[in-house]
Amino acid sequence: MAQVSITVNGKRRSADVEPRLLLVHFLREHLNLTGAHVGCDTSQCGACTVLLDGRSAKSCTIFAVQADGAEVTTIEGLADGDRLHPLQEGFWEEHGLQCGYCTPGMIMSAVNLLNDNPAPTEQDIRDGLDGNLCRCTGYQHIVNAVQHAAGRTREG
Amino acid sequence: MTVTPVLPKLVGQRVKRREDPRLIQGRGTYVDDVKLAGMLHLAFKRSDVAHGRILSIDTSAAEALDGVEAVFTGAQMAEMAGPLPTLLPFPAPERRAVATGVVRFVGEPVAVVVARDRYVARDAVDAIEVDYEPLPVVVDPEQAMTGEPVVLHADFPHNLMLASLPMGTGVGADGLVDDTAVDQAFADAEVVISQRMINQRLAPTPIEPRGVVAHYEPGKETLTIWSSTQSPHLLRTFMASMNGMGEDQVRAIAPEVGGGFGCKSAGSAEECVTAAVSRRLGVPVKWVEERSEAFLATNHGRDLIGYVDLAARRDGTVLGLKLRIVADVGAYNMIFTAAVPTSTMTMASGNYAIPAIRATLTEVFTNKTPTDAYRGAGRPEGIYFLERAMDMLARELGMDPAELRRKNFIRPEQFPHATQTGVVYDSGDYDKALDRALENAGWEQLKAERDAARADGRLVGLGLSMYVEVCGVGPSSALPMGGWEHSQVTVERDGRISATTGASPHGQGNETTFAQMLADQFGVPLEHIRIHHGDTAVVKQGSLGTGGSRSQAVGGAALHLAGGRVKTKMAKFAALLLEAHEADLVFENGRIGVKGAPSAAKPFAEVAAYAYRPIRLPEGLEPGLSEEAFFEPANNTYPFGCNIALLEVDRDTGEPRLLRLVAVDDAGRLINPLIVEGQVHGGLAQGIGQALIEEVVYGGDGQPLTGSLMDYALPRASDFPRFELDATVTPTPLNPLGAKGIGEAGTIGSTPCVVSAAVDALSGFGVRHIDMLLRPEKLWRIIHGARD
Amino acid sequence: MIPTAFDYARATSLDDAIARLQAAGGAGKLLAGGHSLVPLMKLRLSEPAVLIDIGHIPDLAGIRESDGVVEIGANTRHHDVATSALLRERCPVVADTAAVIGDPQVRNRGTLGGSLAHADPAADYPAAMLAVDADLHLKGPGGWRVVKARDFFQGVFTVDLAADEILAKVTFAASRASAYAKLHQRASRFAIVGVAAALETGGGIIRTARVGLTGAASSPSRLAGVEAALAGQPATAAAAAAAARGAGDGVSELNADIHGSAEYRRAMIPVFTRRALEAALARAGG
Amino acid sequence: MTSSPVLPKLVGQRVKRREDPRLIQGRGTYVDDVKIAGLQHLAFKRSDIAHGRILAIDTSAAEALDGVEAVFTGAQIAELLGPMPIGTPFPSPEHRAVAADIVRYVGEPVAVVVARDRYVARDAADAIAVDYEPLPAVVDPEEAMSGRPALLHADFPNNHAVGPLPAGTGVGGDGTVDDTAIDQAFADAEVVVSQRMVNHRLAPTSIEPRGVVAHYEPGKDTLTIWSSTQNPHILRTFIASLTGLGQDQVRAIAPEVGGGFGSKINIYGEEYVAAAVSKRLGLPVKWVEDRSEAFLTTIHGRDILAYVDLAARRDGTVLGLKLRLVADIGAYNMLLTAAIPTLTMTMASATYAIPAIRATLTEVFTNKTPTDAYRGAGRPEAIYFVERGMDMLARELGMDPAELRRRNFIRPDQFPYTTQTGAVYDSGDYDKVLDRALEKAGWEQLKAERDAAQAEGRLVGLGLSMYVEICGVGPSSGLPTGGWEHAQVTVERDGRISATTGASPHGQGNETTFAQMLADQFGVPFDHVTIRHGDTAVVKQGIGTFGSRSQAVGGAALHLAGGKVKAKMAKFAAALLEAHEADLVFENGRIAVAGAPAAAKSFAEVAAYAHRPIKLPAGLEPGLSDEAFFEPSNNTYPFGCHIALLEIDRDTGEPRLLRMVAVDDAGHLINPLIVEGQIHGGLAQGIGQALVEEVVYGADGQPLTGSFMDYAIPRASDFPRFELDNTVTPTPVNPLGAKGVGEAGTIGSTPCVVSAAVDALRGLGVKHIDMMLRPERLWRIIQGGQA
Repeated sequence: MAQVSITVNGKRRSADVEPRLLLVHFLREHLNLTGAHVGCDTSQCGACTVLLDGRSAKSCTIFAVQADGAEVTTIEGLADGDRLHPLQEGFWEEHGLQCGYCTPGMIMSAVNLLNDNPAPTEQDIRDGLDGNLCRCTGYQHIVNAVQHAAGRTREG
Repeated sequence: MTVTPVLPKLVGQRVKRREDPRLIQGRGTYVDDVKLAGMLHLAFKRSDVAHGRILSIDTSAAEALDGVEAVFTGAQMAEMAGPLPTLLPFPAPERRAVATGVVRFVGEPVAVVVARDRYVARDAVDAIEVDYEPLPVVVDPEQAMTGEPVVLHADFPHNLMLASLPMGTGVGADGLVDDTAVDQAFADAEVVISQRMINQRLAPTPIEPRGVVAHYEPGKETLTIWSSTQSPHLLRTFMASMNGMGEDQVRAIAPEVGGGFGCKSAGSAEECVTAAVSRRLGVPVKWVEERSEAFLATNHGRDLIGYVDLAARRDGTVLGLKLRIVADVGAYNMIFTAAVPTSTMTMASGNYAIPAIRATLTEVFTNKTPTDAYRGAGRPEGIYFLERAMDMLARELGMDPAELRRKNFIRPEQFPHATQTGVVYDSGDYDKALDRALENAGWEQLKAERDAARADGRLVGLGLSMYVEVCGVGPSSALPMGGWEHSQVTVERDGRISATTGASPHGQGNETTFAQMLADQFGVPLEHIRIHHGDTAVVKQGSLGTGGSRSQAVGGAALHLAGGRVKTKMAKFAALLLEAHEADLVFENGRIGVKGAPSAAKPFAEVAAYAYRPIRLPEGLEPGLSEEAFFEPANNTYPFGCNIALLEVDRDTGEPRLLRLVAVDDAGRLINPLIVEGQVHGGLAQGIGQALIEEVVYGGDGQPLTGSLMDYALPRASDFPRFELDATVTPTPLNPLGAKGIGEAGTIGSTPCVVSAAVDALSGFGVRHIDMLLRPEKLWRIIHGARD
Repeated sequence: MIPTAFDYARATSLDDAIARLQAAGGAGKLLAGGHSLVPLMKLRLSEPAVLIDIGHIPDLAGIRESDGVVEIGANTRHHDVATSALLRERCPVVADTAAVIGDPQVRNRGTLGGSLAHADPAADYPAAMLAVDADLHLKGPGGWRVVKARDFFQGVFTVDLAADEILAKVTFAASRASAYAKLHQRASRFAIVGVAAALETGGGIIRTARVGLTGAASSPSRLAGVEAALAGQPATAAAAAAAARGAGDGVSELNADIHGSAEYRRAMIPVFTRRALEAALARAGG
Repeated sequence: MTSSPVLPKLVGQRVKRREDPRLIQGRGTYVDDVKIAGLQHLAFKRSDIAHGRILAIDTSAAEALDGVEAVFTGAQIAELLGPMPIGTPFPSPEHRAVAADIVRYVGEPVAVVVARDRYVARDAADAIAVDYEPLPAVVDPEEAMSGRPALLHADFPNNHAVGPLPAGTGVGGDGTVDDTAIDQAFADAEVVVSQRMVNHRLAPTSIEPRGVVAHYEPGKDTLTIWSSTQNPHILRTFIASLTGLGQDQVRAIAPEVGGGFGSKINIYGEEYVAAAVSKRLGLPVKWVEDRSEAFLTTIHGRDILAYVDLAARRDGTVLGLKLRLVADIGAYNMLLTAAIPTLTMTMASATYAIPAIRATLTEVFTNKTPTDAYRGAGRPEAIYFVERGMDMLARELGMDPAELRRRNFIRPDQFPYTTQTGAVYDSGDYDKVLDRALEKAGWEQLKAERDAAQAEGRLVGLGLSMYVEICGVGPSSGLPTGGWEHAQVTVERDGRISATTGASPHGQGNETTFAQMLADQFGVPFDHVTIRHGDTAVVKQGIGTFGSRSQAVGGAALHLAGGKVKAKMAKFAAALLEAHEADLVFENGRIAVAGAPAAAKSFAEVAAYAHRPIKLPAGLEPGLSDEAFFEPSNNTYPFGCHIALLEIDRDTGEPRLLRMVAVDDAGHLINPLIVEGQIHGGLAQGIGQALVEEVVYGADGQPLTGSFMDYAIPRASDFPRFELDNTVTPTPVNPLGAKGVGEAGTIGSTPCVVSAAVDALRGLGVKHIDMMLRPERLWRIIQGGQA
């Protein structure tokens, strides 16, 4: 077992874990933060995406021990109290989700995308979501959602 | 050819309970067994003074503890939750779930801790420092009525929550009072019995204390609340309104409930706080009461003083009754607090055709735990006051107590009978119950034995009491939640039956009795039926839940109606399949057959399967087999009975010992006599307990002196003789089952007859009445005083 | 989804990591970003007994240039390479390559050193390293050792790296006229064929050309024929096209799977060679 | 005096989804988020060979691992569970949840481990050693039909699972076949187009894999099963029957379900095993599928090859269609496996009045994962075969593909129209959607642009397809589970509305659309309505979500139940208002008397009165709750037209979709925003089949697309912006006029994309290209063409 201490959504969380415990399982099983989902086992689908030290990462491809001392933001930590993050607003406004399973990862990737490029073109958005698979939406409303958030971010 | 087994009719049979396999294997899920991922635990910091002003609260040490998630003081809680609800039209002082300025009884919450586990939570509670300015304390209700030394609530002068509410003969609906008839009755009297009596304060004490798990889910904006409650639907209504949510957003679940006896209604401070904290933090939280907390924070029962005046002729004819009641309701009004003593007034006529009755009720605040419903809830007090007085009258007149009662009975042909206090008894045959009890007890021989024992110097006494009470409460006009009950019955596609009932039980065995009813109604095995209850998501409708002995008379009636509807629909499908007329169909032995053509029959499951996949759908019919019903009773039911006790008091120590207890109850038609017996046994134990064992006692400073099971006794198995039960059956015309209800009966008739037996035992010492509880010392003093 | 159990240690320095590798006696694996290794471990295709995390060793990440030589630390993440202003300006083929590896999340975590040491035959970086003729700096118990990229890649998942050695950094001469072109495998985003080209031009003439190939065959290689054909040719698209035409001819041990037969891969080598060369030439500018 | 706000009508509005707040905050509860005290985890040991006899299984090493609670082999599971049932009347070989004797596809379970956590469970599964005697594997269905080299099931000679089963013109209800008409049609033909086409195997691939939590509680004798399922009520029925429990003892819960696309209709072996193991051990158990497992063990879709013969006159009039189908159903029959390809026959007439049709279906066992319903489920295959056939015919005749289709349309006045294969189309106006699509795409100009691009050497192509499909399935006679749907509507005592629906959604947004309907029906705010679904204890009755039936059947049931409650509420309101029920108006959160706006009661006030009727109107019970089962008289048949513009990279063969125009007619729409979402998703999957997705097996039966490393599903960067429009032709078979739209996009898009690719390569003499359109395949055509 190994002791890890990870700051998750602003709160320091410590636990004894098996070294092989994946970060996604640490979040889901130990911290009960079940927003990050597991949709594949080959690091393609992106449903488990979180921000690790501020950048999007697939939490299924990182051991919890690797993240010892790091800061993690999950979908649960994105809203500011009752105020949704602009991307959460965008996904809601634009019907950017159906079954919702890919959504947390998709939103976290989009956060990274807009952090890097606050005014993306449609193609930038599509390319920037290459690490996330959605099976329901055909992506068009997701693109709209990111555009919606980008608009808001620019106004704000 | 296989022979279909013939299924016995089950209604009226002593069917073993279906609830028991899980409970006898430790597999029941009580609220403390509910575990949710990420659950936090609550603990309350409670006032240790009876009356005081909170000057400061220091929560810093608590907050600094590892594992403490949050601490909320009363002021912080007030931002998260409004005042606690009451259900009644009476004015009530505002009560906060957690006190904000003034505490008014020992045990009132002043802060709440949320922590990782219950151990840390308890540590944190102890780490909270509260500084109080002490205020004067009032404990005696008759003193409190003077307004001295202190007024608990500024808007309630003289501590009067309810001041001299009149009822009975000459009291108009407009509140106008005409004394002529009552005065005349007393003027005409040849004898008047007058006695101040105390029906003391009790602690309901279900063996499972209260407990709550609340789970507000952000994003879903739904609140699920598990509570050890008798009334999940009422709880849902309260939680929704208190949290500004819709009823559709709240799900209340009564899991296995380890007893209630009236004290587990809904809307308690702890339920409200747990819900509000979960809502604030967005995580599930649990609170489970400790027994020491329960004695302080769970509502108490009874605590009425009655001034009884009974006017009669020398032949025993009762002419009039005056009953002035002072109810000590403790520090606050709870859900039904104000209403409970009104039942004492409404039932003042007992089993008797008393031509003139005047009852008045005053409810008084004191620095004690609030009272509310406890098994019987007002009716035991009414019967106690009246039956003790009848006993005194008999003694005064030298009449046999049974004969005195018989002389005054409402006669069978007088039903429905409207009493002077405005209730309408549905049906009754009091002579029959009395006769059966006298016969079972061997009354005349018993009297002889008593006399013989006395002659031997033994202090043996005999007591008898009649009772009539209110069950199957009651039409919607009388209950703030509505007086109906609901049921939904579904024949599943495999032919098994699921039904829901709003009557959420806590030991009453509805899963068994209701299944018996449906088994008979549909002619299927008991094992093919499952009764669901206690979860508002599963059971769409419910009113009061279980209370007022209404499960069978109202809930059972709703089930019966819903079952009948499904059966009618099923018959249509069966008629199609069998090419027969619906009216000719017989549901029996797991088949639906055609009358007079025994070979033309379809298995129940086959008809069910067809209804869910109707290759051909009969005209005007929808597929499926599911129906619901709301049953609205036209009135309450009024079961009755007679209890007889034989008791001996130890001359040396004053210890009373119950030697025999004979009970004959008439609850109308019985579904499961085994379960009915259980209900009566439990009620007797609590009724006898009040007479002989139980009492909540406060010191003059408002400190409880019975704060644990070290000082508050509950009856043990060794306290009782074997109870001798019997029943007569006088059906009620008010519901299709003819069932009246039985949950509280035992508690009502037993107390006065035990006290009367004690008085009888000590009658040689010139005693006419003894106030409960019959502590050995109290009896010893009577014996001792007589010797002086 | 679930790897086998292992012991984990965080190395504090290169020497610490080497000592731990030695202590593991061949059962140890280095972990940097983990984006080559962890997916294999999750499928139990790799079951190391000991993982030595070099991801937190100071100074192992970073991009700098001095005297025309670019140095990239082994722990430098793909995203940082892809967005490096220095590389985009001075040696765009490397940034190009990093920018089309996997997907954004992979690029945020994956490292140059990890990718090179892992040497997946369909990985992108090897082609670029071949094209810039990179020096790979390896440190072992005996000290530093420098291996040319063309010598480093030896076969499928096989490189010139001892069990107790660590790839610490790469250095190469900046090449402005350089580019990477790739045929994506649609599922994995790996390269079916990836070609990196780095040209030295002057006076309208291609003086030297280095062309690295990945994805097509069992291990990455230089396209010597193309390089030779280009040398001395005018720096034009036509010349590039002509040189690319037979690019696939000499490539051996071609891969084949459902995403592309050997024949198709061979045919794609000239296509992407031409595209890489054209893009490189477009950057040659003056 | 405050004036109450006027509530807008919501049906037909683009209302934001109620489901989203929880989902965008990571607060949804999917099955893997369910945690129960004492939960154990299952892992399956699966066959790594395609066909073989189990000689020995050694579980001792697994059992010895710390944290392993139990290991069950197939033989041990067989003591707990009977063979898995199917939901079709076709004969079916015995199929065990865990193989005890012979394994028939890679991934078939051979043992199951129960352990403390998923890590230990996986270790234990790996520690099980299985010894097999290899048997020959058969992968090609046409080879399998010879019965060689392997016969999968002894009772099914030549590996025939079904058929040859005939349908269409001249086929009697008694199975007799009369060829006269069809032969005559072909005899009369001036042109016959014949083509063998493959509609290849796909993996449904919902992003949430399957998962199940089973919790049998001893003493209570009840089983609660959470499963990522499309139909909890059907799950309950099957789980109850196989575990020997009554339906009243089983509670099935579909929590948040992360997509299904048909693959989560089935009741899978893992669900039965979880239930049985929980029952045996008296402990809650969880199993969650790995993606690699999903590719092996979740059902596949499609995999039908067809021999299409289309007979026509030179003027384009289609005279007859012959369609011989061979469906490769894999190793076993699952719930609906056998029925799916029959829908391909049923829909063979497509949007055309084809006077003679003969379809024949043979279903074949092979050593592959079983197939079953995947979005569209038989209809995409039919439309693909017919539309590709029509496209080839247009090319053969030199006709505009739109004009050829128009010439053969069933005309609006012909509805209800009975096709030669026995379907009764409810309503349609095919010209209208075609016109709208042509207009939206700019058809004539697009043709000109294509021609110009081709003249420049660019490989640009244009494709068009019509479709009609089956939604709102279907009367009880047509579905083994019954074809109704159920709803219960309750007006709570605070005036808010709770409703249940048996249509358990998995992304379809029923909580929103159904709340819109009730808000309008009762004239109350949208926020005052809550829709519950997915829990059989809460939702007493139901069938489930498949066959695009949520709205047309589930919505109709809701509408009926709502109407019943409203009628009862009107009685209470009439008593309170001293008015006649018929004069009451429900609007703006009030119940008012028509023509006397001042005479009104708030909705909550009437509700409160109904729950506490001081005076109960005669003959009325208290409360406001009612239920309805809606039995549709027929399926609905929505339709549409899709147009694609596509370019192929001449160097690499990579296709790139440039435009995608879709005009759909699903009848009345409740929420156009959600409908668009459904179409987008369907298009993505339909285009995905054409361009990106294919399940591939090696000749030894080893899957070559066993993970997302090799099986691609579309990414955002694969698509242009879809261009949508719709027409509205209501259905008469339900009170809403809604037809359903869940599968539409998947059906029309595939053939039009393939036709566009064929069109792009028309200069190379290509008539047809089988999917999927891998770059190498197109590159080879280009090479051949150039050669």
